Amino acid sequence: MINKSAVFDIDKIRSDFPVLSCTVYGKKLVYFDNGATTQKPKQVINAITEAYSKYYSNIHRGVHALSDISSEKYESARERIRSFINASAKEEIVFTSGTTASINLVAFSFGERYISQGDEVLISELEHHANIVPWQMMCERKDAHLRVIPVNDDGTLHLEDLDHLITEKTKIVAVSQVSNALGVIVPVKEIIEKAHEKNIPVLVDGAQGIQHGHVDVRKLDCDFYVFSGHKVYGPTGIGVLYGKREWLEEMPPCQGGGDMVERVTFEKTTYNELPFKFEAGTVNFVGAIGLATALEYIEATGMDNIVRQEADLKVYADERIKATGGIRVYGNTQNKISIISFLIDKIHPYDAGLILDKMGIAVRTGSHCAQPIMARFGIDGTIRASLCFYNTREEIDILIAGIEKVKSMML
Amino acid sequence: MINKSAVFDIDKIRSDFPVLSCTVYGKKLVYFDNGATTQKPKQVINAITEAYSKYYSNIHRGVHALSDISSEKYESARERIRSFINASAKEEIVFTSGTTASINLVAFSFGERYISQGDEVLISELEHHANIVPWQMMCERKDAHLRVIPVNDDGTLHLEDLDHLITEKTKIVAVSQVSNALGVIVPVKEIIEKAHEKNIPVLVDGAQGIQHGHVDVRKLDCDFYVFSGHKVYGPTGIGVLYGKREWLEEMPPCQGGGDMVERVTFEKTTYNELPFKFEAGTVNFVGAIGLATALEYIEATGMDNIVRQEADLKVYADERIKATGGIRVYGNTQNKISIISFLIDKIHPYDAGLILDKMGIAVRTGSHCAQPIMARFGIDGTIRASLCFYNTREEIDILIAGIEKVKSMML
Amino acid sequence: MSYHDLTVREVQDEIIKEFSLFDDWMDRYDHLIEEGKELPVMDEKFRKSEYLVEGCQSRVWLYPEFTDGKVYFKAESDALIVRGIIALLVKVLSGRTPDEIMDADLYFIEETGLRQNLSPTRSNGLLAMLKQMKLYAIAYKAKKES
Amino acid sequence: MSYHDLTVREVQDEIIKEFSLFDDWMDRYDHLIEEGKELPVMDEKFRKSEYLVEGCQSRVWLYPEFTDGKVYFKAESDALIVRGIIALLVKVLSGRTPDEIMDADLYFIEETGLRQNLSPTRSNGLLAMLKQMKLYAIAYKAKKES
Ligand SMILES: Cc1ncc(COP(=O)(O)O)c(C=O)c1O
Ligand SMILES: Cc1ncc(COP(=O)(O)O)c(C=O)c1O
Repeated sequence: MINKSAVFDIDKIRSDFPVLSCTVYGKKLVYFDNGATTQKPKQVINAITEAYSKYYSNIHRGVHALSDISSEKYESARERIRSFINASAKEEIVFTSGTTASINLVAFSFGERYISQGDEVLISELEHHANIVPWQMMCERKDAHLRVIPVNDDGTLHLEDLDHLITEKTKIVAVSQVSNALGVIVPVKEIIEKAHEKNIPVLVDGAQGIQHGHVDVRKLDCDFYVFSGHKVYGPTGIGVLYGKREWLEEMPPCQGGGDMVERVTFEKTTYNELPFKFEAGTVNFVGAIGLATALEYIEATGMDNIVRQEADLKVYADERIKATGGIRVYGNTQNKISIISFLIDKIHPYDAGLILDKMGIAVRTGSHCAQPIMARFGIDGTIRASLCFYNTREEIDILIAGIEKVKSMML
Repeated sequence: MINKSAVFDIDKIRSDFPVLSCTVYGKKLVYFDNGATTQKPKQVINAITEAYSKYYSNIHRGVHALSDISSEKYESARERIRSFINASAKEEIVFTSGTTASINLVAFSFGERYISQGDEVLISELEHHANIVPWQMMCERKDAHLRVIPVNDDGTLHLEDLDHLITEKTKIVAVSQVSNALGVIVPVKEIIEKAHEKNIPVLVDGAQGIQHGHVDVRKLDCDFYVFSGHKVYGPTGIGVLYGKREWLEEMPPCQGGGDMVERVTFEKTTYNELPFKFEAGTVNFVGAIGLATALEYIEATGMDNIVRQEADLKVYADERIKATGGIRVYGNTQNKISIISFLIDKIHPYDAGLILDKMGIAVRTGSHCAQPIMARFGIDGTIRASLCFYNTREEIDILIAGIEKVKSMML
Repeated sequence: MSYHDLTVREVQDEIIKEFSLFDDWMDRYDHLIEEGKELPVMDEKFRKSEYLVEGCQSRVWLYPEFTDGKVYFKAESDALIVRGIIALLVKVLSGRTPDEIMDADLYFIEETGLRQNLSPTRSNGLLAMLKQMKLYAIAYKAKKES
Repeated sequence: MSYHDLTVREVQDEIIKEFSLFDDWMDRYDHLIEEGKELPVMDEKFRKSEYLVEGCQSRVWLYPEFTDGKVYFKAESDALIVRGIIALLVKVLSGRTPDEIMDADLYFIEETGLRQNLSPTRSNGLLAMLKQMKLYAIAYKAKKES
């Protein structure tokens, strides 16, 4: 461990990510919008280029050499994902186009199989729209109800309500591992245990969790785990749905098309086995290969190193923010990742964002696709600086200087 | 035009596609599996690399410079697609993950809005599974019925039946522009006119059409047009749904998530305007940029040149195939693209494919995800050589030699 | 002198000249914030949802009046820099005839470097407001002629 | 001499030796086709859907018999090269005890270059057949022991 820490060379790491050396308006880019999407190491970019230049061909279909290579790379990518989250079997790893698609798949297919009139789906007040709207849509179709775990003033879930909220009618619970709007870590393990006591499955939205710590779906014992490639240093257009085999076997497919069928006649169509049942059409196999390369990069860097570096950044940012007057942080708990969501006095976050942008600092402002949690705090939005392991203390200093500049201009 | 033809330099074109200079088993690759997926010109690969290296950032969200650049590139990509198929407005261009996703979207959303018990959906006997199974799934949910336009012995549609098949109950017609299994061109314009006489909308599956000729959705007057990026020299994981605004406005969204909503509360969610209503979550914007670059490449090469070159290859291949004994071609009509689907005597297509593969020739064998049309001809599958503009007469000669070799070994 | 005495073109040239004094973005934003201060505060009664121009991040209200063949705009935003940009748009387009508004070529947006803020990819409501101004002009023109 | 007199290892070594004579793929396929010809044609009555091993492209049937503690396989395919590979698998694994089959390390697949044809990404039914053979062995072993 100590050895590994020694090899964490931030300059080398930063040089792996081409975009980090961009300049904007003649200033060095400070990229603090990692919650929206992360940059890609050149290893990932090269893997994509190589796929398109050296062996590109459709998978699972041809009898020819290139198709074999592509298929093998694709299935190895699946295996890499399996091992990264420690799933029991490759059949439990379904490739989708992203977290949103994964949740929609589960909401639809689980809904078709298990949800009837009057049933309930339980989510939390801090969910991203991707973990709200698909359930709303399904509940509307099935005449079921959405129930919501409320949030405390510090941004943590009010878990005391859980016993009342999980009822006879609850059929599934869906919660974020980490809030994208606040950075707060959700005690998913506890929620899963509570839900499992009543045999209710739990979907964990890992979009903001997978890149910030070790994930072991078997230890967690979650029933579904979903994440996006582009937020974990991989390409756009690829995502993952992990599901326990027992659920995936029972659920009907969500999309129809090539490769997900066994036999098609106009009278009757039978479906292929897992995971292909849920992968209709030509999947984004180059995306999957890119994602696997990103996970390799993380493993080579060392998740422990990443966690340590990000914890250090968080502590430093907290200190500096605290020492800066007039800042109100949302999600005021220690149990957070390196996301700081805040407002500066009465300054509109959009104004702040505009000025920070011109200083080369990329933050996100607004509701972060999580309007209900903003409404919970009575605000329209915040300024969100989301950091990750390739960021530095110096960049935090630049942000603080930026905040001072905003204050001097706007107040 | 004649000028343009003069600049069609096949060597230069081939050198744009890195995979075309691969060797397999020590032999020059002959890539005749373009129906499954096409190779990418280096312009497309470079555009992807550039996106990930120079300005990568999430779109539609940030207030910062990189997010602006990405958003602008993404929206320009949409405009490029609009102009390529001559749609009236950018709002009618929805990015999806591929043809399969596009058809599933329409089947679901159109189904939710317009299909009730006893209604009918009309497809044809030569459809790809992607244009069969989504309709079957929807019909099952809605208790509606699938009707099928039969196919003649030469692989053309038996259009005489159309008047009977389009009934009071028909709510939508969905047909391929070009059959992927046979290469036969479907008279979609005629079908659209017939359907429109009864005010029935038509979806055209352009997965095998977009790359082989000019497409003008306004001239065609189709209501929906769908295609995949990876079959038109673009990346994997990106596809297009064109829909007339009047339909898209009325149809409910298929997936819920970020960016497709206007306002989210737990009580009520309102949706964003077109096209965003149908683009839930982080879209594959790098894929969209890659696809736009592919369409630019086609325009620079000249669609007329492509059509001419492919017509020449088709004529030559037909001649050579005809002169080779014992070959039975499926889809025996002149109205075809440069796809040849055939069997050699009684030889199993898989055996033939294995031998051709070892000679460096990549063909696809099997049912081509179109089992019903194979069943129509009483076969399990065929050997399919699908050519495109970067292929050559010399490569056809190699295929013919390969077929002779297969015959000498297997008969 | 009121801005209404100048042509659309003259007002824009004035704005461009003022911006040309600043070569730093912070100064330009300072200037925009100042411009915003000159915009009269919109009466609460006009800040209703029917006058709200939907934009993801900052709220923008727009209220039109048609008097003596000219369109007058009141506008408001909860973000200060956005307010400054609005003030400029009002300066240029308020008190004009529908035809002047419809035909206005707003080159100052490009030349002051504000294009980015008015691009379709920025969801701040500004572009929607500009579109709305032109739509009102079209509507008033049709009304006048009928 | 019957192949059943040799060990799993000896049969495989034999096959590898034969294949080593060919350095060209076409000769190897020729050889496989010859091997296929030695496989007895499966009686129509066994070519039923319950003995069909699902594979996308070529059809493969497998019928097991358990006699005197040994598993005997009959197999068939409609594709000739696939038939040849099947013939080899039958040669190696038929007439063995369940334990021998379960423990068999089929290195000949790699060494003859046939791995590609038995890879999970080739949907020709061959891998499924191999799995099925091992499953039958496990089942018969359980049966014997119970
Ligand atoms: C006619 C047709 N429709 C649909 C599809 C499905 O396309 P994709 O797999 O890219 O979704 C294909 C591709 O195989 C096709 O040829
Ligand atoms: C917690 C959470 N869930 C879901 C999503 C949606 O992810 P994507 O847009 O990649 O589908 C995000 C990303 O914004 C997120 O942060």
